[in-house]
Amino acid sequence: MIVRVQNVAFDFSEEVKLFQAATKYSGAIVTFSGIVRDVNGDLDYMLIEHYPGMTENALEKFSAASKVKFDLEHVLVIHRFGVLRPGEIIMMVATASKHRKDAFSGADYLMDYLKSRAPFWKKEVVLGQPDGAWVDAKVIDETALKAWSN
Amino acid sequence: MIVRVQNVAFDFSEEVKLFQAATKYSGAIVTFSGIVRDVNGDLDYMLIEHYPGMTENALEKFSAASKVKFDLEHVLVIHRFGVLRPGEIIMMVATASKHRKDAFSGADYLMDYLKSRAPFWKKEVVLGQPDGAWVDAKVIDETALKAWSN
Amino acid sequence: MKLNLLYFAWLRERIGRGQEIIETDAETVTELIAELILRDPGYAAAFEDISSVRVAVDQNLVDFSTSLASVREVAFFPPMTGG
Amino acid sequence: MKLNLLYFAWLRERIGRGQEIIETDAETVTELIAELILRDPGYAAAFEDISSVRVAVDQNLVDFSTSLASVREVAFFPPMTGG
Repeated sequence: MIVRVQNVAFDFSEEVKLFQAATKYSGAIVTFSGIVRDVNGDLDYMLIEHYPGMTENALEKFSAASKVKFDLEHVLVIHRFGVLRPGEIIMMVATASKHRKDAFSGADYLMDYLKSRAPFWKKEVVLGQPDGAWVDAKVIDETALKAWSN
Repeated sequence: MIVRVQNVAFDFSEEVKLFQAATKYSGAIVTFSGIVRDVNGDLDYMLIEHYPGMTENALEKFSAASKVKFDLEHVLVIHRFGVLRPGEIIMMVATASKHRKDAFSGADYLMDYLKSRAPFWKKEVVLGQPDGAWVDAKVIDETALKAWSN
Repeated sequence: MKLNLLYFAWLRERIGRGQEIIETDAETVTELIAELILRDPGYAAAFEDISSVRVAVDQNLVDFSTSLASVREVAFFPPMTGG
Repeated sequence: MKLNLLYFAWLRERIGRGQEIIETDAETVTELIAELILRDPGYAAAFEDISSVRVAVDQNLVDFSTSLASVREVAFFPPMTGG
Protein backbone atom coordinates (compact mmCIF):
# COMPACT_ATOMS: atom_id res chain seq x y z
CA MET A 1 0.00 0.00 0.00
CA ILE A 2 1.46 3.35 -1.06
CA VAL A 3 0.06 6.79 -0.28
CA ARG A 4 1.75 9.99 -1.43
CA VAL A 5 0.69 13.63 -1.15
CA GLN A 6 3.01 15.87 -3.09
CA ASN A 7 3.51 19.26 -4.67
CA VAL A 8 5.54 18.05 -7.65
CA ALA A 9 4.16 16.35 -10.75
CA PHE A 10 4.33 12.57 -11.09
CA ASP A 11 4.58 10.28 -14.10
CA PHE A 12 1.36 8.26 -14.28
CA SER A 13 2.77 5.72 -16.73
CA GLU A 14 5.86 5.11 -14.63
CA GLU A 15 3.77 4.76 -11.47
CA VAL A 16 1.53 2.14 -13.08
CA LYS A 17 4.57 0.19 -14.26
CA LEU A 18 6.03 0.12 -10.75
CA PHE A 19 2.62 -0.70 -9.29
CA GLN A 20 2.17 -3.70 -11.55
CA ALA A 21 5.71 -4.88 -10.88
CA ALA A 22 4.98 -4.82 -7.15
CA THR A 23 2.09 -7.31 -7.52
CA LYS A 24 2.40 -11.09 -7.68
CA TYR A 25 -0.95 -12.79 -8.05
CA SER A 26 -3.35 -10.07 -9.22
CA GLY A 27 -4.69 -10.64 -12.71
CA ALA A 28 -6.70 -7.41 -12.65
CA ILE A 29 -5.44 -3.85 -12.30
CA VAL A 30 -7.68 -0.78 -12.35
CA THR A 31 -6.45 2.81 -12.37
CA PHE A 32 -8.24 6.10 -12.06
CA SER A 33 -6.68 9.44 -12.89
CA GLY A 34 -8.08 12.92 -12.52
CA ILE A 35 -6.97 15.63 -14.94
CA VAL A 36 -7.25 19.42 -14.81
CA ARG A 37 -9.49 20.46 -17.70
CA ASP A 38 -10.06 23.89 -19.13
CA VAL A 39 -13.64 23.35 -20.19
CA ASN A 40 -14.50 27.01 -20.90
CA GLY A 41 -11.16 28.02 -22.39
CA ASP A 42 -10.37 30.55 -19.64
CA LEU A 43 -8.75 28.50 -16.86
CA ASP A 44 -5.38 29.88 -15.78
CA TYR A 45 -4.67 27.26 -13.10
CA MET A 46 -6.16 25.16 -10.33
CA LEU A 47 -4.93 25.62 -6.78
CA ILE A 48 -5.20 22.67 -4.42
CA GLU A 49 -4.97 23.28 -0.71
CA HIS A 50 -4.77 20.46 1.83
CA TYR A 51 -4.37 19.73 5.53
CA PRO A 52 -0.88 18.27 5.93
CA GLY A 53 -0.84 15.31 8.27
CA MET A 54 -4.58 14.72 8.29
CA THR A 55 -4.53 14.19 4.51
CA GLU A 56 -1.96 11.39 4.66
CA ASN A 57 -3.74 9.77 7.63
CA ALA A 58 -7.11 9.89 5.88
CA LEU A 59 -5.72 8.42 2.63
CA GLU A 60 -3.89 5.66 4.52
CA LYS A 61 -7.12 4.82 6.35
CA PHE A 62 -9.28 4.69 3.19
CA SER A 63 -6.64 2.67 1.33
CA ALA A 64 -6.40 0.13 4.14
CA ALA A 65 -10.20 -0.11 4.31
CA SER A 66 -10.52 -0.69 0.55
CA LYS A 67 -7.77 -3.33 0.69
CA VAL A 68 -9.67 -5.38 3.24
CA LYS A 69 -13.17 -4.75 1.91
CA PHE A 70 -12.35 -5.80 -1.66
CA ASP A 71 -9.48 -8.24 -1.13
CA LEU A 72 -6.91 -6.11 -2.93
CA GLU A 73 -3.30 -7.20 -3.20
CA HIS A 74 -2.00 -3.66 -3.62
CA VAL A 75 -3.31 -0.10 -3.48
CA LEU A 76 -1.71 3.14 -4.63
CA VAL A 77 -2.90 6.71 -4.05
CA ILE A 78 -1.04 9.80 -5.21
CA HIS A 79 -2.56 13.28 -4.85
CA ARG A 80 -0.95 16.58 -5.73
CA PHE A 81 -1.41 19.98 -4.09
CA GLY A 82 -0.38 23.49 -5.09
CA VAL A 83 -0.68 25.03 -8.55
CA LEU A 84 -1.79 22.75 -11.40
CA ARG A 85 -2.19 23.82 -15.03
CA PRO A 86 -4.75 22.48 -17.52
CA GLY A 87 -3.75 19.02 -18.74
CA GLU A 88 -1.85 18.10 -15.57
CA ILE A 89 -2.78 15.02 -13.58
CA ILE A 90 -4.26 15.93 -10.20
CA MET A 91 -4.26 12.49 -8.66
CA MET A 92 -4.40 8.78 -9.33
CA VAL A 93 -5.42 5.60 -7.60
CA ALA A 94 -4.54 2.05 -8.62
CA THR A 95 -5.91 -1.22 -7.29
CA ALA A 96 -4.79 -4.79 -7.94
CA SER A 97 -6.85 -7.90 -7.28
CA LYS A 98 -7.41 -11.47 -8.40
CA HIS A 99 -10.89 -10.52 -9.59
CA ARG A 100 -11.72 -7.64 -11.88
CA LYS A 101 -14.92 -6.68 -10.02
CA ASP A 102 -12.94 -6.24 -6.80
CA ALA A 103 -10.33 -4.12 -8.56
CA PHE A 104 -13.11 -1.91 -10.03
CA SER A 105 -15.06 -1.65 -6.77
CA GLY A 106 -11.92 -0.97 -4.74
CA ALA A 107 -10.90 1.95 -6.96
CA ASP A 108 -14.46 3.31 -7.09
CA TYR A 109 -14.83 3.09 -3.27
CA LEU A 110 -11.45 4.72 -2.71
CA MET A 111 -12.36 7.59 -5.06
CA ASP A 112 -15.67 8.20 -3.27
CA TYR A 113 -13.89 8.47 0.10
CA LEU A 114 -11.06 10.55 -1.28
CA LYS A 115 -13.50 13.00 -2.94
CA SER A 116 -15.58 13.74 0.12
CA ARG A 117 -13.50 12.79 3.16
CA ALA A 118 -9.87 13.60 2.38
CA PRO A 119 -9.05 17.22 3.33
CA PHE A 120 -8.37 18.76 -0.07
CA TRP A 121 -9.95 21.91 -1.46
CA LYS A 122 -9.79 23.11 -5.03
CA LYS A 123 -9.83 26.66 -6.29
CA GLU A 124 -10.15 27.52 -9.95
CA VAL A 125 -8.41 30.68 -11.11
CA VAL A 126 -9.61 31.92 -14.48
CA LEU A 127 -7.73 34.46 -16.58
CA GLY A 128 -8.36 38.05 -15.48
CA GLN A 129 -9.82 37.01 -12.10
CA PRO A 130 -6.80 36.34 -9.88
CA ASP A 131 -8.92 35.79 -6.72
CA GLY A 132 -10.30 32.55 -8.11
CA ALA A 133 -13.37 30.62 -6.98
CA TRP A 134 -13.50 27.66 -4.61
CA VAL A 135 -15.03 24.57 -6.17
CA ASP A 136 -18.25 23.54 -4.42
CA ALA A 137 -18.72 20.03 -3.09
CA LYS A 138 -21.38 18.07 -4.97
CA VAL A 139 -24.40 16.39 -3.41
CA ILE A 140 -23.95 13.39 -5.73
CA ASP A 141 -20.46 12.80 -4.28
CA GLU A 142 -21.88 12.60 -0.77
CA THR A 143 -24.68 10.31 -2.01
CA ALA A 144 -22.15 8.03 -3.75
CA LEU A 145 -20.17 7.73 -0.53
CA LYS A 146 -23.23 6.77 1.53
CA ALA A 147 -24.20 4.05 -0.94
CA TRP A 148 -21.23 1.94 0.28
CA SER A 149 -22.75 1.53 3.73
CA ASN A 150 -25.96 -0.05 2.40
CA MET B 1 -12.55 5.12 -30.27
CA ILE B 2 -9.71 2.70 -30.88
CA VAL B 3 -9.94 -1.10 -31.03
CA ARG B 4 -6.93 -3.32 -31.67
CA VAL B 5 -6.53 -7.10 -31.67
CA GLN B 6 -2.91 -8.07 -31.99
CA ASN B 7 -0.35 -10.83 -31.55
CA VAL B 8 2.48 -8.57 -30.41
CA ALA B 9 2.93 -7.09 -26.96
CA PHE B 10 1.91 -3.48 -26.32
CA ASP B 11 3.19 -0.85 -23.90
CA PHE B 12 0.38 -0.11 -21.44
CA SER B 13 2.04 3.07 -20.14
CA GLU B 14 2.59 4.43 -23.63
CA GLU B 15 -0.99 3.61 -24.63
CA VAL B 16 -2.42 5.46 -21.63
CA LYS B 17 -0.28 8.50 -22.42
CA LEU B 18 -1.55 8.58 -26.00
CA PHE B 19 -5.09 7.94 -24.82
CA GLN B 20 -5.03 10.86 -22.41
CA ALA B 21 -3.43 13.12 -25.01
CA ALA B 22 -6.31 12.31 -27.38
CA THR B 23 -8.92 13.65 -24.93
CA LYS B 24 -9.93 17.27 -24.50
CA TYR B 25 -12.60 17.71 -21.85
CA SER B 26 -12.53 14.50 -19.79
CA GLY B 27 -11.40 15.02 -16.22
CA ALA B 28 -11.68 11.31 -15.43
CA ILE B 29 -9.79 8.41 -16.98
CA VAL B 30 -10.21 4.77 -15.92
CA THR B 31 -8.09 1.90 -17.16
CA PHE B 32 -8.33 -1.83 -16.70
CA SER B 33 -5.55 -4.24 -17.52
CA GLY B 34 -5.52 -8.01 -17.36
CA ILE B 35 -2.25 -9.79 -16.60
CA VAL B 36 -1.17 -13.41 -17.01
CA ARG B 37 -0.52 -14.78 -13.53
CA ASP B 38 1.27 -17.95 -12.55
CA VAL B 39 -0.73 -18.57 -9.38
CA ASN B 40 0.45 -22.17 -8.78
CA GLY B 41 4.04 -21.70 -9.89
CA ASP B 42 3.74 -24.11 -12.83
CA LEU B 43 2.32 -22.05 -15.69
CA ASP B 44 4.41 -22.26 -18.85
CA TYR B 45 2.27 -19.98 -20.99
CA MET B 46 -1.24 -18.93 -21.86
CA LEU B 47 -2.53 -19.40 -25.39
CA ILE B 48 -5.27 -17.09 -26.60
CA GLU B 49 -7.27 -18.08 -29.66
CA HIS B 50 -9.75 -15.75 -31.32
CA TYR B 51 -12.11 -15.45 -34.29
CA PRO B 52 -10.48 -12.92 -36.65
CA GLY B 53 -13.00 -10.50 -38.04
CA MET B 54 -15.76 -11.27 -35.58
CA THR B 55 -13.52 -10.23 -32.67
CA GLU B 56 -12.83 -6.78 -34.07
CA ASN B 57 -16.51 -6.31 -34.97
CA ALA B 58 -17.66 -7.35 -31.49
CA LEU B 59 -15.17 -5.07 -29.73
CA GLU B 60 -16.10 -2.13 -31.97
CA LYS B 61 -19.77 -2.74 -31.19
CA PHE B 62 -19.29 -2.93 -27.39
CA SER B 63 -17.00 0.11 -27.40
CA ALA B 64 -19.53 2.17 -29.34
CA ALA B 65 -22.31 1.02 -27.00
CA SER B 66 -20.34 1.97 -23.88
CA LYS B 67 -19.48 5.36 -25.39
CA VAL B 68 -23.14 6.24 -25.84
CA LYS B 69 -24.47 4.60 -22.67
CA PHE B 70 -21.99 6.35 -20.36
CA ASP B 71 -21.24 9.55 -22.27
CA LEU B 72 -17.58 8.73 -22.82
CA GLU B 73 -15.31 11.06 -24.78
CA HIS B 74 -12.91 8.31 -25.77
CA VAL B 75 -12.64 4.51 -25.52
CA LEU B 76 -9.66 2.23 -26.11
CA VAL B 77 -9.59 -1.57 -26.26
CA ILE B 78 -6.47 -3.62 -26.98
CA HIS B 79 -6.52 -7.42 -26.75
CA ARG B 80 -3.68 -9.79 -27.53
CA PHE B 81 -3.84 -13.30 -28.93
CA GLY B 82 -1.26 -16.09 -29.30
CA VAL B 83 1.29 -17.13 -26.69
CA LEU B 84 1.56 -15.02 -23.52
CA ARG B 85 3.99 -15.65 -20.67
CA PRO B 86 3.34 -14.97 -16.96
CA GLY B 87 3.56 -11.26 -16.20
CA GLU B 88 2.52 -10.18 -19.70
CA ILE B 89 -0.48 -7.91 -20.22
CA ILE B 90 -3.31 -9.74 -21.96
CA MET B 91 -5.51 -6.78 -22.69
CA MET B 92 -6.51 -3.31 -21.61
CA VAL B 93 -9.43 -0.95 -21.82
CA ALA B 94 -9.43 2.78 -21.12
CA THR B 95 -12.38 5.14 -20.81
CA ALA B 96 -12.47 8.93 -20.56
CA SER B 97 -15.38 10.98 -19.33
CA LYS B 98 -16.32 14.25 -17.64
CA HIS B 99 -17.59 12.31 -14.63
CA ARG B 100 -15.70 9.63 -12.74
CA LYS B 101 -18.73 7.40 -12.25
CA ASP B 102 -19.27 7.25 -16.01
CA ALA B 103 -15.61 6.42 -16.63
CA PHE B 104 -15.79 3.61 -14.05
CA SER B 105 -19.10 2.22 -15.31
CA GLY B 106 -18.02 2.44 -18.94
CA ALA B 107 -14.88 0.38 -18.31
CA ASP B 108 -16.74 -2.12 -16.11
CA TYR B 109 -19.49 -2.55 -18.73
CA LEU B 110 -16.99 -2.94 -21.54
CA MET B 111 -15.08 -5.60 -19.58
CA ASP B 112 -18.26 -7.58 -18.90
CA TYR B 113 -19.10 -7.65 -22.62
CA LEU B 114 -15.55 -8.38 -23.65
CA LYS B 115 -15.30 -11.28 -21.17
CA SER B 116 -18.42 -13.11 -22.26
CA ARG B 117 -19.27 -11.90 -25.76
CA ALA B 118 -16.01 -11.29 -27.59
CA PRO B 119 -14.78 -14.47 -29.32
CA PHE B 120 -11.60 -15.17 -27.36
CA TRP B 121 -10.66 -18.47 -25.73
CA LYS B 122 -7.84 -19.04 -23.28
CA LYS B 123 -5.81 -22.17 -22.77
CA GLU B 124 -3.39 -22.58 -19.90
CA VAL B 125 -0.34 -24.73 -20.57
CA VAL B 126 1.43 -25.85 -17.39
CA LEU B 127 4.97 -27.25 -17.36
CA GLY B 128 5.11 -30.94 -18.29
CA GLN B 129 1.59 -30.94 -19.76
CA PRO B 130 1.97 -29.58 -23.29
CA ASP B 131 -1.68 -30.24 -24.23
CA GLY B 132 -2.90 -27.57 -21.86
CA ALA B 133 -6.39 -26.99 -20.51
CA TRP B 134 -9.04 -24.62 -21.83
CA VAL B 135 -10.19 -22.08 -19.25
CA ASP B 136 -13.86 -22.52 -18.39
CA ALA B 137 -16.28 -19.61 -18.63
CA LYS B 138 -17.60 -18.48 -15.25
CA VAL B 139 -21.25 -18.20 -14.29
CA ILE B 140 -20.52 -14.94 -12.42
CA ASP B 141 -19.28 -13.37 -15.66
CA GLU B 142 -22.56 -14.16 -17.39
CA THR B 143 -24.49 -12.87 -14.37
CA ALA B 144 -22.46 -9.64 -14.35
CA LEU B 145 -23.26 -9.10 -18.01
CA LYS B 146 -27.01 -9.57 -17.53
CA ALA B 147 -27.06 -7.06 -14.64
CA TRP B 148 -26.56 -4.23 -17.19
CA SER B 149 -29.94 -4.86 -18.81
CA ASN B 150 -31.83 -4.34 -15.53
CA MET C 1 -25.84 -24.71 -50.48
CA LYS C 2 -22.16 -24.17 -49.67
CA LEU C 3 -21.27 -23.20 -46.08
CA ASN C 4 -17.96 -22.10 -44.63
CA LEU C 5 -17.67 -23.76 -41.22
CA LEU C 6 -15.28 -22.61 -38.47
CA TYR C 7 -14.43 -24.35 -35.19
CA PHE C 8 -12.58 -22.82 -32.26
CA ALA C 9 -10.88 -23.92 -29.03
CA TRP C 10 -11.80 -27.44 -27.90
CA LEU C 11 -14.40 -27.85 -30.64
CA ARG C 12 -11.60 -27.36 -33.15
CA GLU C 13 -9.44 -29.86 -31.31
CA ARG C 14 -12.15 -32.53 -31.10
CA ILE C 15 -13.19 -32.12 -34.72
CA GLY C 16 -9.55 -32.06 -35.80
CA ARG C 17 -9.72 -29.00 -38.04
CA GLY C 18 -10.42 -25.28 -37.73
CA GLN C 19 -12.19 -24.72 -41.02
CA GLU C 20 -13.97 -26.54 -43.81
CA ILE C 21 -16.39 -25.86 -46.62
CA ILE C 22 -19.38 -28.18 -46.81
CA GLU C 23 -22.38 -28.72 -49.05
CA THR C 24 -25.60 -29.01 -47.02
CA ASP C 25 -29.38 -28.70 -47.19
CA ALA C 26 -29.75 -28.02 -43.43
CA GLU C 27 -32.27 -25.25 -42.88
CA THR C 28 -31.29 -24.34 -39.32
CA VAL C 29 -28.21 -24.54 -37.09
CA THR C 30 -29.82 -27.44 -35.22
CA GLU C 31 -30.24 -29.38 -38.47
CA LEU C 32 -26.65 -28.62 -39.40
CA ILE C 33 -25.36 -29.96 -36.07
CA ALA C 34 -27.47 -33.14 -36.48
CA GLU C 35 -25.89 -33.64 -39.90
CA LEU C 36 -22.33 -33.08 -38.64
CA ILE C 37 -22.74 -35.48 -35.69
CA LEU C 38 -23.40 -38.33 -38.17
CA ARG C 39 -20.08 -37.73 -39.96
CA ASP C 40 -17.59 -39.13 -37.46
CA PRO C 41 -16.90 -39.50 -33.70
CA GLY C 42 -14.93 -36.22 -33.60
CA TYR C 43 -18.02 -34.18 -34.44
CA ALA C 44 -20.13 -36.27 -32.05
CA ALA C 45 -17.62 -35.54 -29.26
CA ALA C 46 -17.56 -31.82 -30.12
CA PHE C 47 -21.34 -31.49 -29.99
CA GLU C 48 -21.86 -33.95 -27.12
CA ASP C 49 -22.81 -31.29 -24.55
CA ILE C 50 -24.67 -28.74 -26.61
CA SER C 51 -25.12 -26.45 -23.57
CA SER C 52 -21.37 -25.75 -23.83
CA VAL C 53 -21.52 -24.82 -27.50
CA ARG C 54 -22.09 -21.34 -28.90
CA VAL C 55 -22.76 -20.51 -32.52
CA ALA C 56 -22.24 -17.45 -34.72
CA VAL C 57 -23.68 -17.14 -38.20
CA ASP C 58 -21.92 -14.60 -40.38
CA GLN C 59 -20.09 -13.43 -37.25
CA ASN C 60 -23.19 -12.78 -35.16
CA LEU C 61 -24.01 -14.81 -32.04
CA VAL C 62 -27.34 -16.56 -32.54
CA ASP C 63 -29.58 -19.34 -31.18
CA PHE C 64 -29.51 -22.86 -32.58
CA SER C 65 -32.96 -22.37 -34.07
CA THR C 66 -31.60 -19.71 -36.43
CA SER C 67 -32.27 -20.22 -40.14
CA LEU C 68 -29.32 -20.77 -42.46
CA ALA C 69 -31.03 -19.13 -45.43
CA SER C 70 -28.47 -16.96 -47.27
CA VAL C 71 -25.88 -17.61 -44.56
CA ARG C 72 -22.26 -17.99 -45.74
CA GLU C 73 -20.27 -18.70 -42.56
CA VAL C 74 -21.15 -20.66 -39.42
CA ALA C 75 -18.76 -20.81 -36.44
CA PHE C 76 -18.96 -23.15 -33.45
CA PHE C 77 -17.06 -22.55 -30.21
CA PRO C 78 -17.23 -22.84 -26.40
CA PRO C 79 -18.41 -20.01 -24.13
CA MET C 80 -15.97 -17.13 -24.52
CA THR C 81 -13.23 -16.42 -21.99
CA GLY C 82 -11.52 -13.21 -23.06
CA GLY C 83 -10.31 -10.39 -20.85
CA MET D 1 -6.63 25.61 27.86
CA LYS D 2 -4.47 26.29 24.79
CA LEU D 3 -5.83 25.23 21.38
CA ASN D 4 -4.11 25.20 18.02
CA LEU D 5 -6.68 26.39 15.46
CA LEU D 6 -6.40 25.80 11.72
CA TYR D 7 -8.51 27.28 8.92
CA PHE D 8 -8.58 26.13 5.30
CA ALA D 9 -9.88 27.33 1.94
CA TRP D 10 -12.49 30.12 2.14
CA LEU D 11 -12.64 29.94 5.94
CA ARG D 12 -8.95 30.80 5.97
CA GLU D 13 -9.52 33.64 3.53
CA ARG D 14 -12.45 35.13 5.47
CA ILE D 15 -10.68 34.86 8.84
CA GLY D 16 -7.50 36.24 7.31
CA ARG D 17 -5.10 33.63 8.69
CA GLY D 18 -4.51 29.90 8.41
CA GLN D 19 -3.40 29.18 11.94
CA GLU D 20 -3.48 30.62 15.45
CA ILE D 21 -3.08 29.50 19.03
CA ILE D 22 -5.83 30.61 21.41
CA GLU D 23 -6.64 30.34 25.10
CA THR D 24 -10.24 29.20 25.66
CA ASP D 25 -12.60 27.61 28.15
CA ALA D 26 -14.99 26.34 25.46
CA GLU D 27 -16.11 22.80 26.26
CA THR D 28 -17.42 21.85 22.82
CA VAL D 29 -16.80 22.83 19.20
CA THR D 30 -20.11 24.69 19.19
CA GLU D 31 -19.01 26.79 22.18
CA LEU D 32 -15.68 27.47 20.48
CA ILE D 33 -17.40 28.72 17.33
CA ALA D 34 -19.69 30.97 19.42
CA GLU D 35 -16.61 32.46 21.06
CA LEU D 36 -14.79 33.00 17.75
CA ILE D 37 -17.77 34.72 16.12
CA LEU D 38 -17.67 37.45 18.79
CA ARG D 39 -14.05 38.31 17.94
CA ASP D 40 -14.44 40.13 14.64
CA PRO D 41 -16.50 40.22 11.44
CA GLY D 42 -14.05 37.87 9.65
CA TYR D 43 -14.91 35.01 11.97
CA ALA D 44 -18.60 35.90 11.81
CA ALA D 45 -18.41 35.73 7.99
CA ALA D 46 -16.53 32.42 8.10
CA PHE D 47 -19.09 30.74 10.35
CA GLU D 48 -22.15 32.48 8.87
CA ASP D 49 -23.50 29.35 7.17
CA ILE D 50 -22.57 26.60 9.58
CA SER D 51 -23.99 23.90 7.24
CA SER D 52 -21.03 24.63 4.95
CA VAL D 53 -18.45 24.20 7.70
CA ARG D 54 -16.71 20.95 8.64
CA VAL D 55 -14.57 20.43 11.70
CA ALA D 56 -11.74 18.07 12.61
CA VAL D 57 -10.38 17.73 16.14
CA ASP D 58 -6.89 16.30 16.33
CA GLN D 59 -7.23 15.43 12.61
CA ASN D 60 -10.49 13.45 12.89
CA LEU D 61 -13.73 14.65 11.32
CA VAL D 62 -16.31 15.16 14.08
CA ASP D 63 -19.68 16.76 14.88
CA PHE D 64 -19.97 20.24 16.36
CA SER D 65 -21.21 18.75 19.63
CA THR D 66 -17.82 17.08 20.21
CA SER D 67 -16.10 17.79 23.51
CA LEU D 68 -12.79 19.68 23.47
CA ALA D 69 -11.47 17.94 26.59
CA SER D 70 -7.78 17.10 26.06
CA VAL D 71 -7.98 18.25 22.42
CA ARG D 72 -4.89 20.03 21.04
CA GLU D 73 -5.83 20.96 17.47
CA VAL D 74 -9.11 22.05 15.90
CA ALA D 75 -9.44 22.64 12.15
CA PHE D 76 -12.32 24.33 10.34
CA PHE D 77 -12.87 24.02 6.60
CA PRO D 78 -15.52 23.74 3.87
CA PRO D 79 -16.78 20.38 2.50
CA MET D 80 -13.86 18.64 0.85
CA THR D 81 -13.35 18.62 -2.92
CA GLY D 82 -10.38 16.37 -3.65
CA GLY D 83 -9.99 13.91 -6.47
